[in-house]
Amino acid sequence: MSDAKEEPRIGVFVCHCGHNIAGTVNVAAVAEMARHLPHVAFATDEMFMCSDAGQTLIKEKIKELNLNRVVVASCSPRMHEPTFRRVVEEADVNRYLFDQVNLREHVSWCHSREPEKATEKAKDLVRMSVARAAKLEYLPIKSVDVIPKTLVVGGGIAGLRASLDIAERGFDVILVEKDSQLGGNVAKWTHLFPSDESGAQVIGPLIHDVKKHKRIKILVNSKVSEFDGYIGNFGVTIKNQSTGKAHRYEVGTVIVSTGFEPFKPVGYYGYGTSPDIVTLAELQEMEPGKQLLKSSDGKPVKKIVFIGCVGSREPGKKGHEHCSRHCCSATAKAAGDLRDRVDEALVLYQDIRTYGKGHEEFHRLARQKHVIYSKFPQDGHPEVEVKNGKIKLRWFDVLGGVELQFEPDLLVLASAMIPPVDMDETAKMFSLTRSGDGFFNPEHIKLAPLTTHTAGVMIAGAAQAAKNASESVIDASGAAAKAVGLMAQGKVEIESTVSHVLPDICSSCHTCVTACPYGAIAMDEEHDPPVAIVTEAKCKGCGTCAAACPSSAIVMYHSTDEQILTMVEAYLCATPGLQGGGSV
Amino acid sequence: MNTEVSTSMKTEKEWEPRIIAYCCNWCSYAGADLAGTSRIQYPTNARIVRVNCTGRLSPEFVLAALNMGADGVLVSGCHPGDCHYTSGNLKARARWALMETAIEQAGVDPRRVRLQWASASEAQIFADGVKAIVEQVRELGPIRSEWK
Amino acid sequence: MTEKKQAALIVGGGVAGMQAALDIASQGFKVYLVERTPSIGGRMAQIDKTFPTLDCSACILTPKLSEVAHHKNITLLTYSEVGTVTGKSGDFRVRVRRKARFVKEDLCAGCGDCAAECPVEIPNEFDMNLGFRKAIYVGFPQATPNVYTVDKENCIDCGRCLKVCQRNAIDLEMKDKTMDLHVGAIIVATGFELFDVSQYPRLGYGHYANVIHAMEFERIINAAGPTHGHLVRLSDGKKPHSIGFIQCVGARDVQKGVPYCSRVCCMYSIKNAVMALEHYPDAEVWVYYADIRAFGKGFEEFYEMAKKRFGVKFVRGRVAEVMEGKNTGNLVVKVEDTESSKVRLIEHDMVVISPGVIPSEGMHTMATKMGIEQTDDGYVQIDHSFFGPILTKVPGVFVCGCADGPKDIPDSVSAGSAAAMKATIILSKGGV
Amino acid sequence: MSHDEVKQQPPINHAPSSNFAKEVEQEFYGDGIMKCIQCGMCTASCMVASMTERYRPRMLIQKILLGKREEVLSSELPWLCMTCRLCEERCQEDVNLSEIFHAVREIAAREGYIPQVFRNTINKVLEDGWLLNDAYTDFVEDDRSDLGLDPKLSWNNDFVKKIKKRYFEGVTKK
Repeated sequence: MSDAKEEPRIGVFVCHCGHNIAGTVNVAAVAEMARHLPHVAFATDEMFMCSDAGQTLIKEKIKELNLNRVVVASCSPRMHEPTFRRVVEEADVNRYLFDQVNLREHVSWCHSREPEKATEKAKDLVRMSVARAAKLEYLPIKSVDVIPKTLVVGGGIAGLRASLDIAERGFDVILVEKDSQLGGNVAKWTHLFPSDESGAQVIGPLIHDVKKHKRIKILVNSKVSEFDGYIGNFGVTIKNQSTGKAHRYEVGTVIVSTGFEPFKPVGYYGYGTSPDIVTLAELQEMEPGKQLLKSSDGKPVKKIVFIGCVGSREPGKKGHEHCSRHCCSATAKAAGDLRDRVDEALVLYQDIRTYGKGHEEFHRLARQKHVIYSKFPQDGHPEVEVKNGKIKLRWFDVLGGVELQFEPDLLVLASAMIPPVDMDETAKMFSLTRSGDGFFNPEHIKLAPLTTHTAGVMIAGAAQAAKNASESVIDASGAAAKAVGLMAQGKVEIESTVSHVLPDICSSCHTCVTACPYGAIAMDEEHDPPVAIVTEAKCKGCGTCAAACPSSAIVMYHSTDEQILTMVEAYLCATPGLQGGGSV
Repeated sequence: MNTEVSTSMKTEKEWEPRIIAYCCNWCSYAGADLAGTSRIQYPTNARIVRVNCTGRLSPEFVLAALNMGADGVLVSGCHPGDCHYTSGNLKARARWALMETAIEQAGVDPRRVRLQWASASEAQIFADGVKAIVEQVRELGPIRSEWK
Repeated sequence: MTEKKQAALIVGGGVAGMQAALDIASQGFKVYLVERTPSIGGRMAQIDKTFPTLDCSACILTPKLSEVAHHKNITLLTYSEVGTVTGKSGDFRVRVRRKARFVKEDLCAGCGDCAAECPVEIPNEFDMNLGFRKAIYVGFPQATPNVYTVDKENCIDCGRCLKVCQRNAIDLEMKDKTMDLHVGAIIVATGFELFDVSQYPRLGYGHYANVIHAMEFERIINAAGPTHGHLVRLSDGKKPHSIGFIQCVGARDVQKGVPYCSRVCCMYSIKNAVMALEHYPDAEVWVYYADIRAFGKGFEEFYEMAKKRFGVKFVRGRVAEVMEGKNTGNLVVKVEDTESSKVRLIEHDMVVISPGVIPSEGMHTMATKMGIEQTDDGYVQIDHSFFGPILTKVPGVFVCGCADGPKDIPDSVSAGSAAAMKATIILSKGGV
Repeated sequence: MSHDEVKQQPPINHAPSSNFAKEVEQEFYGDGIMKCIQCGMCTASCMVASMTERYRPRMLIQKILLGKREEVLSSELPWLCMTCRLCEERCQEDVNLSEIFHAVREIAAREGYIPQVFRNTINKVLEDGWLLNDAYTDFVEDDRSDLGLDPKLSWNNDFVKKIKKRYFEGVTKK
């Protein structure tokens, strides 16, 4: 174990990241500069620090040179801080004595046209990190028990699947659904793709199994009204919206499967001006009778038109820039199915994205059944006019080079998948971040699609991005595996980066108590005079209290004033001869 | 800029604005990461100091940076309402006005500091913010001219 | 583990198989991860950057590789193949053939002294045969386990490696071994192959040096690849100023027996187009497509960025033929821009064909051994798209990743976790 | 952009209909029409298309799919296909274009839509008994003489008449 009092002996490892960093930054020069910084006992540059070879090098050098601090200058710490923390720990250096410099995302990639200035910046950042490393302090590693119970938020197909998997694996589940019924969007649909079942057929057995399972507690008409705690030990208050009664539960893990909402495209293609202009979701809710009837006058629909990308793929329009993924295939399936019942069916599209297993077959089948596909230009969407109850469409067919018109009895808009109205509320409740499409950000878009930056909270299905039902089911099982993984281990490590009040300096002004967003600070009445005291388990480490304290009586572990300002100083007041490059 | 200052800058041609950028870990630091992965190019002058939340920043951090010779300070956090810690950025915003007054009293042009919101997906906003403050500070000249 | 039954077998050490292994192992169950090649990592290890974030693939994969390698509950059986499978859910007996790698895994430290000494140089499969390796080799720098392998087909038995190896890890007399495993659940994660684009003679692959396919492009642009990341053409080493990407080759082609969409080609080509412009901002990059299928999270936004910010030119039209110019090595692509109905002849310095995805080699043999069904396309038949998208028709045998159809990385990872969930339900009950 | 160019012309609005495609489908081997996804492989492969900008087999198919019956039948375009079938060999959706255009020509011919040039050709055959009468020159006569053949060709007018009666009755009138 490293002792904080011990003289810092810092090892600096500069990563080439193949060509990614070394192609722009002179990594050898950065390492050379680092070698002469105070407290630095070793500095080198290596091809891939995250590779086994790189990791072994760190461990060997720690042992060989008795290093007690490590700085790795490579990629974003958001990517590899956990990796390197583990590495130093394997060599008996406390994980909080590691610091990472981001030379890739913040230097080489964004300054690739200015290699000299980039190298200068890299040197400065390494110098700042070394200064910080010298001030870093040992913090204990704490682990807590994981309550063997999962909260699943949202009772759609993903939530149901996740609940059932967890219960079958032998853990308890609380399933919360804000509606009075389980089943979500899928339950409402009378026909689903890619199978031939109706939504009810698909979701019915699942609901049945979930209801029957003794390990699953179902709370419908309910919403999470309070959420606190930390991984393994969350406290959650669930309120029944009709009775107003609230109950508090303790859970170890959470799966958020709040799904999506079909976009109501008001202002698009005359939606709202005629009962015969509906969304694809609304069409899917219509009775699958022998004949499709018009909502306006109850007469049979003879001519039907589908328009794709309604509220999707709109560059520059926030929340509508994404592709909604399911609509092309769902449209192909719906158009093919309904073609037998109408005289003419048209699909107006931009690109046909029937990507999935069996989806291309729907597309082919629809065409085989004489559904007419017509591509409209990205900058010239179809125009809709509603006059005397009649819908009149005009557009340009790019591939035939012709202006077209059509008077459908029913116009179906394949509208976007967007987050549900209360997405913001859910995001705040579980401290989740949202990406440009409005859905939740996963921990890593490639390799950690089911976990989030809030440890212990998983996302599944359309809560993460536009997805079809089959994909949501896979996600749900995957998220269940993540939750079970934590519960099966029984214990989990938590961050030690919390705040601490120095009782001798505290002036008992209560400022921090009101500043803390988590209610983690209270007055310790036992102390004389009463001073502020932090409940570490509740503290998330934001540091608002430390900034607010007028007496500087609050220490933010791993983010002390000194640790921050020493970086600023290292950049701005570098000792001549040690500075990065031509700055000053 | 007065002549006295100009003469004190022997190497005016080589002067490059030095910017400290305090970024919160959850939104702006990630936004800066995304700017990198998206290969958005922006000026090299800013040095990012990562903090958990903009709520962590007391006005002293900004003042200290200016005092130590930073030509400008950028504070970048999550959009109001999006804070990973519920409301830390609102606290930062509340302190900001106070801080601006303080630096003005110290004789420093408040245009040297910039508070902005950039989410994890707003790489361009982050990059534009860096560009904006670098250009602003370049216009104002080195900070040494202003401290009384 | 007290009960031997509480173990799972995972066939295939790509990203899906690795994720499944980690998620099972984290619950305390034992995992045998069988991989045919000498290293885990699969296709993702060969890729340079990933879409839509342009993260470098090795950077995000490497920690996973070492996590799998170091996990106490995971036993890595690389360079091994599954033999017979008998039994039923909760109680499978599996015979695994461990091919002789002629290097003792427990002794080799991966120092590479042997390879430096080896006089035989042959094309490296990992670099799509563009670079070279020795007869004693590791495929790539981050190979896991970091253990050398002797390629006996090309080894000349000179014995020089034996002399330099200080740990006496090399044993050229080593024989294949078999190993019998008793497992409760099996996960098939055997991944995919790329369609052999030389089946399209009109596109010139194999005839014209500067027509390459996407995986070759990945290796060329990769810093650890055969050209050290310098994007050059293969005929003369010149920088390409104009590059054309051809989509839907060996995908969405009824006549070639691949009627389905490969899901990843549009995005990896846009990504490669962006990377090419990242290397040479003045270059002209064209993508020829029928539909751009940017359907995943952040994909459409990435496509827009490629168009607007990087200036990648997109032409809607499938390429009919590629012709080579005289002496220059340049290529002319013939295509109809269907949006203006103009037939265009566009000259490029380099043409990159985007091959579609097909089931992995040996899928049929594997399916037969396990008794699982296959689709007409040759992938593993899943039980039901809603009730069991991870289940095969054989209880206790699950499927994830590209073994049941083309998938991108996050979908494969997600499916890997899902397969782990299903497998552990069986393991936790001690067999059903 | 073709879009703008076309927009400048007075718009001729058309209501899409699948009837014409169905009609083509009913013809012998016309049923491949519905498979087309408009990728443009055919046009890019087509030798005729590389000679003239007017001929775009892909666009012709799209016009059939949109039901522009009159335009297609009255145009000479379906008659320009050389039936080399290169497009068919390459088509990734297995569309048999030359058969489809053949089917379209069948319908067109039945309704009397035969481009003048083809009509002239047929008439030429019927008149002369062979297509390239003009190519019969002194050189050919000399060649025939050299080979020991009668330099003058003899016509079997009865045979030509029989063919005319059997195969072309009604078609060439108008």
